[in-house]
Amino acid sequence: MSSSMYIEFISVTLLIAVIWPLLLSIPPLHRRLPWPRHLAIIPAAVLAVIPIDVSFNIPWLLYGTGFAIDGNIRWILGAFVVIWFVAATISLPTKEKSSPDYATTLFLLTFTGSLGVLLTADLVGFFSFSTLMGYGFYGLLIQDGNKALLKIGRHYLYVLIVADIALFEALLLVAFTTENFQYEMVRQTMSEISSSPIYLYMVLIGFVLKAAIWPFYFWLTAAFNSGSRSIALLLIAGPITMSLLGLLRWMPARDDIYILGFVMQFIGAAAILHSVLKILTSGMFKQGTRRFNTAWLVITFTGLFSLALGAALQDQNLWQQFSYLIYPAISIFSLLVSLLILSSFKTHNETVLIDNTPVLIKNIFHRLKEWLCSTQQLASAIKLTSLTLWIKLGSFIMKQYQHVSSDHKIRAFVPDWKINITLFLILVLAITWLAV
Amino acid sequence: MAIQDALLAFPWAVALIFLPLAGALSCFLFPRIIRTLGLITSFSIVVSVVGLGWQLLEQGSYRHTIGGWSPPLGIELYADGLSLLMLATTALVGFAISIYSTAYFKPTLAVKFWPIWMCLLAALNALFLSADIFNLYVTLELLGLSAVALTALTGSKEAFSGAMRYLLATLLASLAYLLGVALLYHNFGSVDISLLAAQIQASPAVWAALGLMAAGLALKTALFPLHFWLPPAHSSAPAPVSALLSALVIKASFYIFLRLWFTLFEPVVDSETISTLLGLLGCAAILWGSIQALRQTRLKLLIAYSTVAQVGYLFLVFPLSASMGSVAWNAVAYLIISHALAKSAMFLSAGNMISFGGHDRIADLDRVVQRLPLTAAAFALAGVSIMGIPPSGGFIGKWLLLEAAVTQGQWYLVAVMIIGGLLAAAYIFKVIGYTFSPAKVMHEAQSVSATMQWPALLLAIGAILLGLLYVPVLSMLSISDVVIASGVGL
Amino acid sequence: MNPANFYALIGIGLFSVGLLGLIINSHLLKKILAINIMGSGVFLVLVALAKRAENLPADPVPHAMVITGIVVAVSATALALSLMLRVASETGHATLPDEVEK
Amino acid sequence: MNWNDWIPLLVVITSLLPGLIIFTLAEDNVRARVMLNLFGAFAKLALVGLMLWGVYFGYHYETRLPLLPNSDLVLRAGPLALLFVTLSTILWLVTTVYAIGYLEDSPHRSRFFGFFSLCVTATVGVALAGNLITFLLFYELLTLATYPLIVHRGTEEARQAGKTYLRYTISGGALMLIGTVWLYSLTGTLEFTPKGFLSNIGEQHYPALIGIFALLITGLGVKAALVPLHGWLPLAMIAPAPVSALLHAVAVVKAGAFGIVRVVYDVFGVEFAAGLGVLKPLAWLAAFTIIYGSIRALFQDDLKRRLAYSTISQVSYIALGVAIAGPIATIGGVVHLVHQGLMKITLFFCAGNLAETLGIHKVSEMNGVGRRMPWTMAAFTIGAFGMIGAPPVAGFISKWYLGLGALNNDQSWVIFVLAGSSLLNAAYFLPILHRAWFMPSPKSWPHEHNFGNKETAWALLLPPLITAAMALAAGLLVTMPFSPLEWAKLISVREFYQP
Repeated sequence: MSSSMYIEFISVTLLIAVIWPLLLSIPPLHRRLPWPRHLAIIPAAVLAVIPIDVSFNIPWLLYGTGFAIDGNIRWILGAFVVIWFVAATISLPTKEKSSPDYATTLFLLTFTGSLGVLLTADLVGFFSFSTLMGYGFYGLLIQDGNKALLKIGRHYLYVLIVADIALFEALLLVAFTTENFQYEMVRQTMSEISSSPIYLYMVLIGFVLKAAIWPFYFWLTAAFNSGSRSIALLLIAGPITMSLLGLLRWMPARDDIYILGFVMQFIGAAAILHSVLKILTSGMFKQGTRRFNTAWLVITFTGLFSLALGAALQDQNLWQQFSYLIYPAISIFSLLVSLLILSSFKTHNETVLIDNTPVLIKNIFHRLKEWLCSTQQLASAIKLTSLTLWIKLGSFIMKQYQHVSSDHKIRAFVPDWKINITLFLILVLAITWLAV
Repeated sequence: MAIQDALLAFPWAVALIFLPLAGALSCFLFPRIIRTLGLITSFSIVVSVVGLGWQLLEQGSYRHTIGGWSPPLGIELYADGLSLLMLATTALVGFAISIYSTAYFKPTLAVKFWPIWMCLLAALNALFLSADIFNLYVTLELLGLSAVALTALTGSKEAFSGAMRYLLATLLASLAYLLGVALLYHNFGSVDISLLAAQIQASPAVWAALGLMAAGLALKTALFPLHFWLPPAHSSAPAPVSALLSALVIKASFYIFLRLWFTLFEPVVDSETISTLLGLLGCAAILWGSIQALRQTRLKLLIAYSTVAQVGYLFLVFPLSASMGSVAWNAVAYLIISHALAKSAMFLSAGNMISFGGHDRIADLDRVVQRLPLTAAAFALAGVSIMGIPPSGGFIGKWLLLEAAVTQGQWYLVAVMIIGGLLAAAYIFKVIGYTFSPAKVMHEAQSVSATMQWPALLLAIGAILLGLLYVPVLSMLSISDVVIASGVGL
Repeated sequence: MNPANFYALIGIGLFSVGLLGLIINSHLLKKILAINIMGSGVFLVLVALAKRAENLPADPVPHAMVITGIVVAVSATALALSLMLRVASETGHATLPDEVEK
Repeated sequence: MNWNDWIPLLVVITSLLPGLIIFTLAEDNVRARVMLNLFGAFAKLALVGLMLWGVYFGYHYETRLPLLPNSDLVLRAGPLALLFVTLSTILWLVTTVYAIGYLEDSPHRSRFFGFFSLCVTATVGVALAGNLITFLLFYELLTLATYPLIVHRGTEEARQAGKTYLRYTISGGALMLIGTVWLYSLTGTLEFTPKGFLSNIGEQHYPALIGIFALLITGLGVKAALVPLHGWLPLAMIAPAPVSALLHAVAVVKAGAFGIVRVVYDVFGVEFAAGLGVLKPLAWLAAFTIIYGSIRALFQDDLKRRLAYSTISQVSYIALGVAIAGPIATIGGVVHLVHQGLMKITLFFCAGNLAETLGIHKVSEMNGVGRRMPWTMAAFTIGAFGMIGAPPVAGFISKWYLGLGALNNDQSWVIFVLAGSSLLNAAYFLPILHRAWFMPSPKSWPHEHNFGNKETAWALLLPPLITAAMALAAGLLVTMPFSPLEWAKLISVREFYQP
């Protein structure tokens, strides 16, 4: 049959690939089907194997979003499908069928979200689907009531909210500049206008948080330590990969923003340094520390990634030459990591090494807080804006969560939560300062 | 169209006075069918008011010299827009009250009630139709006496002392008025208002007359410091009587006040200070009356004090009439009618609540709202008009007053009016709030006949509809042949 | 100071005396009497002022008025007296309960 | 006599008449009552649809009746009016269905539905009002019609709540009255006109105009629950769920917000008001209200109270959008009028379902309720995400345009207000969702009714699902013709920025 018909077929499949899992996520539907998770992945798999580039718009959806697939995407899609398939297999619902199976629902929602992120052709679609993915993944984390996962889920939620707000601001800036949200257009326009530094920083914050790039990795390591394979797999296949993709998609191509470039390169370097040290100190890949090291491996990779991107922001030509390598790199990396995970998560009785970095940061923030309290007596007029109130607020929200279980461990994470919120505010302030 | 001409020629005005007198007489003669007679009479009054209105619309303002004797010796009847409006109000409210009374009074009381009520109607109609200040005195006196008699009807201790107080007050007032009449007559040799208006000029005698008449009429209208007699009288009288006292009787004296002020005194007397004084008294009345009403625990007293407050609004017309004559004029006309309708509705529904629960303690209004919905609705709607919330006649009146006040930059009046409205809302909703909630102690409830519920409701609805009938009412009001200094159509 | 004005002044005086009496006396009978005195005062004024000038005949209209006024006064007094009796029989004393406004 | 001249009046009557008839119905005459309600609702819907179509193609619908000298009772169907009318009509229909289910065999239903219809009548009147006096008329009518609904239960608590409600609203109405009269005495007209009718007023009156603006906005702010005039709203929660739903989504609060829009645009005119310098304070007030309401909402354990404070916060978006005074911010504010309505009514329906089915009134009782009532909680989730502003639910769109408008008028501080608000919204909605979905259900619910194998009665379940679907659609299909956004754009063009 003719190529046009192929294209028709692919476009239809493209739609189905996104809509089908969304439909299946409704309990009454997937309860009646055998292997719903695998069924849901099939259309995506079909897309991954047919080598035809398609892109088309849906003008009436949102601000006229659209879907597209090309070689680069197919790289990631392939790895993506494989990992999700594996994850679906190893995390089959163990519950009895009588009670509605929310695990599957959440699984499929997350899947839809990340697939949508992968396939959409514009920022708004990307943002919408990534939100879906984010909250779905949060649900996945906490749904089986595992205490360790609960607390990670909480961290992830905070990260998510902050990141989404940052990205939303970025989106607004885009909308302020142009009516068109296609990646290429955005990249062009945002590289010209002057207000784009703020945009860049917003994007950076958003995705650094979401991709658990150093120094916001604590929830990542924790997730790996928690010992659930499927979670670790989905973490790689879902949020992390997609956020890296996001960085690629949202970052405009301009090479006059040295500060940002330096920032990213610094982050990357620090991440690599830190993780290498970690891995060395924990003894190389000896049995029992694999998960831990896998986590640090991920951090290393994300560090590398931001290093590269930072470099690209300083020298555009470099970027032009090597950008085509990025997508294969991501997909290969994700596959590799998932292999490591599968191999390393077999034994569940292994000793988990304590990660002491957050403690360090915690101390810093305790000092910061004390300092703030001392200044606050001087200027209690600006109480609402002072961080301490935000922190109080945060601890109150913590209290709300502590109904989840009166487990004293959870209390121990109040500081981390404060870290998140305070970081957000510091960043906001910094950005305003930069904007001024 | 012979019939039409005949109808146009028919002296409706005379009928308006003659019919109720005949009714009163026949009520004396045939006590057995007294209710029917009463109803027939008050209905015939409505009819003849319609006739008169038609006449006025056809022929402009109306004069009729009784027995062909022209003034000053003869008695002349005069009707223009304002009097027509007052007559119409009287007829409507009177008819509603009559319907209500058929069910309200037990035969023993009915025998006493109907004749006096008919006399009172006659007095009212005569008052609104008479064009000379002495006739006004006579009708005023007749009105006062029959009103007192009605007040004393229930025969309770409070009723008697209230009536006595009322009687003394009204006698004093009318004597003061009569003295004023004497002075005016001596100076200008006439009692006919239009003749007087033609030749009056400022002089000490006129000022004295003004003082006496104003004081007397203010006393009869229960303006603020002189309102002492009103609450006891109005609250101790039987419900329909309180209704007609608050709705019609005090309006009659105010009507005279209005006439004399705008035709006789305002042009000649340097009225700035006096009008301001009257305005201030009005303000005081509004505030004092409302606050007192808010403090009451008995329903009827509350309503009576609210009357005191509403009278205050009427007196705000005097300071405002200076430059905004016509607006203030329409405003006060509107306030008179809407208050007449609303307040009578309130007293009637209060009467229902009393005969329903056997008491008028506000705190024990035991879920009236679902056990006596029509009455509750009547009270609420009337309250809306009293508060001056749109859409209602009260609102239009208040709006016009406010407009006049703002335009003249008399902000203290604005403030008082608004505060008065808020206080009114406070005391009315105090009642309504309790009608929703069950009482601490349950009472055995008598049933209330529909004949007593509907008139109240209809009156209240009338007060609301008045808010949408601005144009016709004003066209009615503007029928006149005299145009006086402040540009007010009379 | 022609007699007319003199009588008129007397009338005014009567009126004020009556007013005073009405205010200061608490017993109802005295109040009613005071009212009557006031009434007579007013009538006197009316009658006296009927004669405008020496040479003219007195104006008849005020007399008509006074007659009417007297009729009214009589009926009013009758009503007042009967009311007073009822008050006395109900409350036991022929005075108004001087109630302060609630 | 043009037929179009009577359609606005008919729209008002279609809910007034049934209401009045319902008052007279016997308590147990359920069928007739339902028929009347539904008939009225559908008739109104049809008429509104007709007008929507007509106005879209530039027809003109206006009813004029004499009310006062040279200021009539005017009902005019402009785009802005229609936006609000459509919202209230649709939500009235839905809420009526819900109320029929909610008030099964509870006393005084005739009274309830009667006043319910009156309330809607007043709202529609407020929407269609063509001049300030008409607006005031229906605005006060709204106050009076909602009072019996608030005190409906007849308890002492209800009476107190009603009292507070009246204290606020009547005083507000009085202030508005002064403002209106004052304005009238200055201009001699009160007709709503695009870009306002004050531009030709002399300099010397500007202080007076500022005073008038303050009076009007204060009067409207009471109903729009701007801090510090919001005290009545949380108390009004005593009313039955359908009432609170309508109160928050359409009737009272929205009338206030809508009034603010009217006053700023059609009385003063944006540029003029901005010139007077009265919009900045309004914007600050709105911003403060947004944050304050959200913070207060955090600390409420009673579900309905939390929603109430969330309303206080959310409705101020509208005022904010207006006060930013730009075409795009206008779109944001105006469209939020609809979006907030859809989302909030969903939330209240769900809260009502929980209360009615399981006797749950507190957030702390909601553990695992998602497993017991999945559909209800699904609707709730959509609503909550909309409030947070997560795409693709409607709330996202309004936040989007507000932020964009702020950027356009370089008032970027608004961005941070929005960000903080989203943060707080997340902070008080996500815990609820977390409890509902991911926490083990208790052994037994506080006060459970059994509806067989369904999670609750159909009449209770369908409305929230429908409104949730609408909220979702308003976000997803945002570029479709006749979508709220498109309509808001139409308004922004037609009413405010056409020469």
